[in-house]
Amino acid sequence: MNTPRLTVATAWLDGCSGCHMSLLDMDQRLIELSERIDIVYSPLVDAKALPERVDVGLLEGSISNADDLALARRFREHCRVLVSLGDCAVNGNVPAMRNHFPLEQVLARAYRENVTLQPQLPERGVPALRQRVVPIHGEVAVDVFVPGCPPSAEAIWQVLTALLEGRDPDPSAVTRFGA
Amino acid sequence: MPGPASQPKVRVVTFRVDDQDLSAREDETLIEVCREHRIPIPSLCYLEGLSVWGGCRLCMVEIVGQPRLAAACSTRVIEGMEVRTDTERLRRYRRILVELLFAERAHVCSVCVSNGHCELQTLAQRCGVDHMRMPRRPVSYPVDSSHEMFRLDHDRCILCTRCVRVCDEIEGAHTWDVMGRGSDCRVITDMAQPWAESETCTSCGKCVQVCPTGALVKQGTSVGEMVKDQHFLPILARRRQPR
Amino acid sequence: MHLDDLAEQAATIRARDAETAHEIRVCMAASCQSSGSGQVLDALRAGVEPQSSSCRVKGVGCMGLCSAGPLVAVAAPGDTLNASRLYRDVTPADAPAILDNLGKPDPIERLHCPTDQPFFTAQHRIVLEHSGQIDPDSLDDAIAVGGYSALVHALTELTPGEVIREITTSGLRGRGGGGYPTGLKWSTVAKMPGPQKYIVCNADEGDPGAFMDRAVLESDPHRVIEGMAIAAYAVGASKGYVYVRAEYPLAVERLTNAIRKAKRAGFLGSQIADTQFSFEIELRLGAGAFVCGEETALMASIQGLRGQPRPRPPYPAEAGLWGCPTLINNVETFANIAPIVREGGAWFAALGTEGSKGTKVFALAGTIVNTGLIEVPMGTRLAHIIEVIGGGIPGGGRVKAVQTGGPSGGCIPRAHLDTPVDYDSLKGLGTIMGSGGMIVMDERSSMVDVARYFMEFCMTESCGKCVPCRTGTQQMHALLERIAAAEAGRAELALLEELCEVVQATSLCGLGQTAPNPVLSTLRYFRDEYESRLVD
Amino acid sequence: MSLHRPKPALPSDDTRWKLVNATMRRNGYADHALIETLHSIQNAFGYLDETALRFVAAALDVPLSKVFGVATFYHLFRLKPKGRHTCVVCTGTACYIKGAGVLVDALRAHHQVEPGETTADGALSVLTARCVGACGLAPAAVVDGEVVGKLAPEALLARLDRLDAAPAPPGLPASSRPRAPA
Repeated sequence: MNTPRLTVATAWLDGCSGCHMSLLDMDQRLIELSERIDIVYSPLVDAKALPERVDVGLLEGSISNADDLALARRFREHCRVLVSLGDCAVNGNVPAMRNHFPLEQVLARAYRENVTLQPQLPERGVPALRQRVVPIHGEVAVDVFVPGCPPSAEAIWQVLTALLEGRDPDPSAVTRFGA
Repeated sequence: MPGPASQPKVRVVTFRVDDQDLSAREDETLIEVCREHRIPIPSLCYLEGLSVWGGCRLCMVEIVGQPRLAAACSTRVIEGMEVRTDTERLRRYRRILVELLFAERAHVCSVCVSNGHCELQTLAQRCGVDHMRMPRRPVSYPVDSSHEMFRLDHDRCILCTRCVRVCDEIEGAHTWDVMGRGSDCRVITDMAQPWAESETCTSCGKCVQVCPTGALVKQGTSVGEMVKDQHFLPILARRRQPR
Repeated sequence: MHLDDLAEQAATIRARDAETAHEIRVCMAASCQSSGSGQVLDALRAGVEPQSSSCRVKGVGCMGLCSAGPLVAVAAPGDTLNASRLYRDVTPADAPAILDNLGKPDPIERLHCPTDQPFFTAQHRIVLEHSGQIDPDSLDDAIAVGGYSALVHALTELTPGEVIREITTSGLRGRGGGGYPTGLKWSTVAKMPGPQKYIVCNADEGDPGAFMDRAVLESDPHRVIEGMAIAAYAVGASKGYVYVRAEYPLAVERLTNAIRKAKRAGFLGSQIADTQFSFEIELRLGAGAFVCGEETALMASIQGLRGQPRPRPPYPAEAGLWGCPTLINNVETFANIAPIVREGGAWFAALGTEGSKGTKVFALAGTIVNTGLIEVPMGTRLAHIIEVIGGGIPGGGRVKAVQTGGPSGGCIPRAHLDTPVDYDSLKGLGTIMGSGGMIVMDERSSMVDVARYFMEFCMTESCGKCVPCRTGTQQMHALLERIAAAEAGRAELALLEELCEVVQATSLCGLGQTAPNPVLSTLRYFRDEYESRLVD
Repeated sequence: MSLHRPKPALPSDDTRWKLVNATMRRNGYADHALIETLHSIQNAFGYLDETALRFVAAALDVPLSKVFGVATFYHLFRLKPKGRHTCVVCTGTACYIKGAGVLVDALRAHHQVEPGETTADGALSVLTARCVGACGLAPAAVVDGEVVGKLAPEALLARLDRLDAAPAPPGLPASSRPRAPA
């Protein structure tokens, strides 16, 4: 079947990169996929600039800091289809567990109470944490949700092949919260 | 298997469920009949062998000609009734009810010992809940790990009261009950003291087995290891019926 | 006892009362008491000879115009409220002047509150017919105005079936909010097999801004007892409970007193009026749970449990208290029974509208001149109630909306004030009659804020049993907070509307099923107030 | 088989327990007397402590968790002692429309106390009520049992300041002292 190639961009925001590992866990299907998609921007490839137009954007992780938000907005702007990949992206998952505590308390716990050497709050070179962690759709519109921690390679495969074939992806049979 | 005709007075009625013609005794509820005929009706509070609670509202069905929805767990079959269990409207409502439950407490499946064996998680998948539109209620509860064998995590509790009912109706201890009101409700042992200090708990573990989520679990289980076994319940319920 | 004996007893009391020329009635209902009517009563009593033959000072129940309290009426014994000389905002210092004025042709100008104004003349009082006229703590006072004559009449001259027929003929519908036909409810309970059946009077008036039932219990408790006893006779019950809010200590006190006196006089207890009929009433106090106004929750509470509703059916008529057939009506419904039995169902049915017979008591509150309690025939136009009886908005402002039905009801906008008040018209406007609270709001009130207020109420009063009510009200409240604070977007408004639909359709009991009503009704009539606050 | 149900001894020789016991006796020590009994304890002692709840559970033969569940379901029941003075702000609709929220805010700001709580020095408990039935006097509050109406926040605060100087009233305010049926 002669389907057009898709350009794909991926990024992880506040996540553990497990969803990206899952993407790489496709075994021989990865070769098949590489013949049909071009990864144009991703932590997995060298390209470091998000092209003007991308067919599919895969976002892992939740939005927890200023950089996450900026990147999510850029993905929304440049990607035709935006996919929320994994539990952190669709419901906040582990990163959002800090929402039960005030941000100041979270920072103090991480950088003062549990630190023996030079306890201090990081100020330079790191993006500012936002008060609350939100899933991707808490800030930008999302087209496809893929729950799972991580979503299985099969789930990601199904989503990508559906998009390649112009169908609406529905991975609900093969993945779920927690997966 | 029905015994010798011990209930001769009960009539048998016929009715339709999703275009299937069915018959049942008139004292049976819709959910009993549907489960018997493998017509899926979601529910989190209903459990065969325990009294009907009617709290989760997931088993709501449409009855043709009746303006209000009916909860299948607390609706008896009626001659000639026509029931729809899987309409677009019901699917939408169930999806929102599951979403509401997820938003009420910190249900984080990925780090839960019941991951993969949780009725709430399974239901979310079946109902098509693939993301959360509502913010989590910003309240968190302590975990009670005082009991030597079991653990209670309120953040996973959906207040279905299966533990309360099994403890009262089957074990007869009535260690569990619910305190407070509204979203502040919490299941408690005795006077809301640590479980290990309960004077009435027999440590029988029935509450753990009937709990649909990871709220009540065995100590020492790690993520995904907590598998529950409820086969004892209908057997015990029958044995304990007055004969 | 025969009806003639009771009539004779009443005549004797009236004759005895008539020996006194003047009766000074001081309102001792809760609202006037909180403005100091107790001290006024003491001051007046101090100024009168204890055994005076010319003047008797007594505490009475609610006269209706609460905003003008303390109210004092000077009348001849037996006079109705409207026939009396009424004084407003009375202080203990006014006592000498009032006593001095007795028998004089003109009232004291600075205190005078004319009873020929529409607030009094435009009402039609059945439930409140003796409220503000009789001493609620005096059984004699009740008997003098015909108290218990309907009960004795029913017991000695009517069969239970005939009583139910009169109630059915009257077209009376439940006054607690649902509007279920009372006669039908009674006949269902009557048909259930005995031996034990119960009567329950729902006096757990919980709608914020509603105080009709409290006023009835504080002003004329015997009328409620009589209604319950007639109901018990009609359906075959021998035991009754009054479930009353503990927040109404005065009502509890007067009801307790009235039950004791009725029992001593043989209107309660065994073999009432020398018949085979026996009936006992016990009081049960609520403890601060709005949901206990729902009948299955109320029954749970009477049984000493958490006040959580249970699925219906079975309805209380089939399986209520301790699994026995139980008849539950609210205070105002029971207060209508004696007049119906006395005057006949047809008399009652001649009042009101096609689908809503009789009168209804309303508690007028909010931004309105005459705050207080009124009783009007069903079908009275809202505008008439607000503008004429209520006296309109203070300072001549414009009505923006009228809230009826409390947290289960909705807001009626100005454009619909011409609507006749009856069960069906209000339903058509997206609100409900409810128990009778009527809150008037002027242009300054924000409708989003009103919706948020009621949602907060439902959220904190949700019992926690069913998911949609427990968690749905909480999410809806959070959304309303965000909309009110201008933080929410269009998607959140859509989610709010979707939640309204789900909570309404799937909640276990009336509290949850109606909790979205204030939102839905304000969205229906004041959508622009929501949309103007959206951020995207 | 009939099992003996022992009657627990009164928790102490405080005579108020006799009142509590009388309520239970009047109801034949039936489990449905639970709420009535809790009312009578609160009337006698001002609040429900653990000793009291355990006593009721034993005397009425109701499971402990059930007693605790009931005591925490109803908002009128208190599990902690009250302050020397109480101020109940009515948040019924009529009062709300006329500014009950401002009263609550003023108390919060001036006395550092949230509704439902007691100040750290135990002087003042602030509560809210769903309509005290004084809609004609909106916005209203009940201060130590006395209804005060048509309140501005300054007037309420001034009134509470005067309480501090005066001795605490005996027993409970009348508004929270429902009488048990005879």
